[in-house]
Amino acid sequence: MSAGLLYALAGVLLFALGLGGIVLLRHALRRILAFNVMGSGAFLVLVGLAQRDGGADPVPQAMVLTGIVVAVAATALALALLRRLPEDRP
Amino acid sequence: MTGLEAPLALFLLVNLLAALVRAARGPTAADRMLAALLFGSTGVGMLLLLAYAGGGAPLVDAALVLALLAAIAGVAFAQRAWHRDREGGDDA
Amino acid sequence: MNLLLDGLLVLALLWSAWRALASPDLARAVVLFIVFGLLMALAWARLNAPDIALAEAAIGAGLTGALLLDALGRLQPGTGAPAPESPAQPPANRAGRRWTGSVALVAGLLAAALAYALFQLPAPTVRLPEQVAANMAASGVDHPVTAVLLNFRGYDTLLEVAVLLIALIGLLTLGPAAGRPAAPGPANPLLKALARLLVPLMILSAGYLLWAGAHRPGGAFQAGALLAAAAVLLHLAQLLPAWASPGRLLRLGLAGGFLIFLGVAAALLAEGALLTYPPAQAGGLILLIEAGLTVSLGLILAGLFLLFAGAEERP
Amino acid sequence: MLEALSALLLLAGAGFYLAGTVGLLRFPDVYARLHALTKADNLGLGLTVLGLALQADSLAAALKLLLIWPLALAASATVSHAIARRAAGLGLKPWRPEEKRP
Repeated sequence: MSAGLLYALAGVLLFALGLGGIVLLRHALRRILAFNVMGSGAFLVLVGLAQRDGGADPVPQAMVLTGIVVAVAATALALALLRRLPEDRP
Repeated sequence: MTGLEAPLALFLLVNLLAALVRAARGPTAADRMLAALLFGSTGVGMLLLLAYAGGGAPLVDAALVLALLAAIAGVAFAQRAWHRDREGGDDA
Repeated sequence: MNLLLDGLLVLALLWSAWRALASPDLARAVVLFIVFGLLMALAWARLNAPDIALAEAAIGAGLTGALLLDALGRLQPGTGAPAPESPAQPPANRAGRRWTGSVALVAGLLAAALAYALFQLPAPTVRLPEQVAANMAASGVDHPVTAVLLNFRGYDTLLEVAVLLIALIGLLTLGPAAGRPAAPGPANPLLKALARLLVPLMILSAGYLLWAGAHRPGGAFQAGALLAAAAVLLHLAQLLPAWASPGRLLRLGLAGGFLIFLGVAAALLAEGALLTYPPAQAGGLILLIEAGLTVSLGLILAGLFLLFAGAEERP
Repeated sequence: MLEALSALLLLAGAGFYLAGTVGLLRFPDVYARLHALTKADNLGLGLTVLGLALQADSLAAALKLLLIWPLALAASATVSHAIARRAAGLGLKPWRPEEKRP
């Protein structure tokens, strides 16, 4: 049970938590949060799995680095769309 | 390398967990934000300790960035997102 | 000791994510999510991925928190009416509870299956770190992550910057915000003083991160995120007004980094291969691309927060 | 000698972090909690930075460490001011001993 594998497991749990959140939660802002939790879970699995027997693997790290930037751009776009939802159905 | 860095980082993490309880349970929005701010400064402390416990000098850069940006969430909260949540009590 | 630290951090991550999603009121959900972002930065530090810890710190603390709190402010009208409470607790009726139970069960099964797969995965036959290390000499930089990002997988980064531009264009097409304008707090002189103190230092740190990217963790993405955070701080201190639709100069700045990257790729195409830098000029080309990317990423990420963030414009 | 001093400083820093956290958990109202929070910030972080700066391998590394401290001071002072000002604006009364503890 190396540190990498532990974080990969945490990533799997976060991914499932986020997925459950997206399906169950009704408020759009909550679903955006669940979407980000899911993304972070996937990133953890990417890096944790690649480093499950120690050492730092630059390839998944580079991918996750750009993934984080894209995730914040997607969140910003989602929040902008949220602002334009009709008031009665957030 | 006094060998103290790793246990102290663990100690700060335990502090963090206690503050997480306040953040989750805190009745008012301000309590939650204060807990988040404590996270910011404890996070900087932990990054520094981890840097000297083997994490390497780049973590000091991460701590510097976190220290630079710790103010933003707090200010954004105070200015944008803090309305009287519910009537009555000292809720805010 | 290490496993204890990692174990506790994983517990804190899972617990803060769970509390953030299941919390009854929205303000608590957002604040707990900001806490989750900080814990993620620590997790990346523990996974000895300092580049990602830097990016998570810069983006989580600087941008995501401000974006979510701003959106939260717009949802709750300034009049102090309670936040739109959509209780996260499962609905009272039986059908609702059965639905929630079944979704939770499916998510649990998915997690179990994925976890099982994690343990069953055979050791990788191709050792990527060794391959990257072997080709470091030709990459033009000394830091493996930057080499992968800009040289070996430069193509992905090129498209990824295009994705960021598309997200911004999506935001632009939406036009001015129709929602209630966030009630701007009273002008806070102390905040203006802090912004005047911190912003030059942020710009200096961004320059340092850009330059450091060649030989240690750092680079265009973290530097751009830091510049965007500086713009957010200036806007919160009411020193920088919200952006209306971008003028010519801003458009050039937004697309500049991408165009430089595209130009270099096109120039190299003349030598027959996509984005393989001649080893001699590789370092210089990468620095040129990263400098352009830093400015453009800073403007794009700042634009995500600042565009139409002002009071409601008459459409 | 340097090692012992550095260890002492790190321990003191951790002590102030503990004080800040306990203060945040125990104090009755926003204003008191702000005090506790800023202790953790400036003294907890400050002493930790000093302790680590003693071990820095180069002057540049030590100076970068020492740079973090005033930044955190300025940031926490401003944010505490903004929050306290906003709390006063929302009509939050400081805690009185005779009030029931919330």
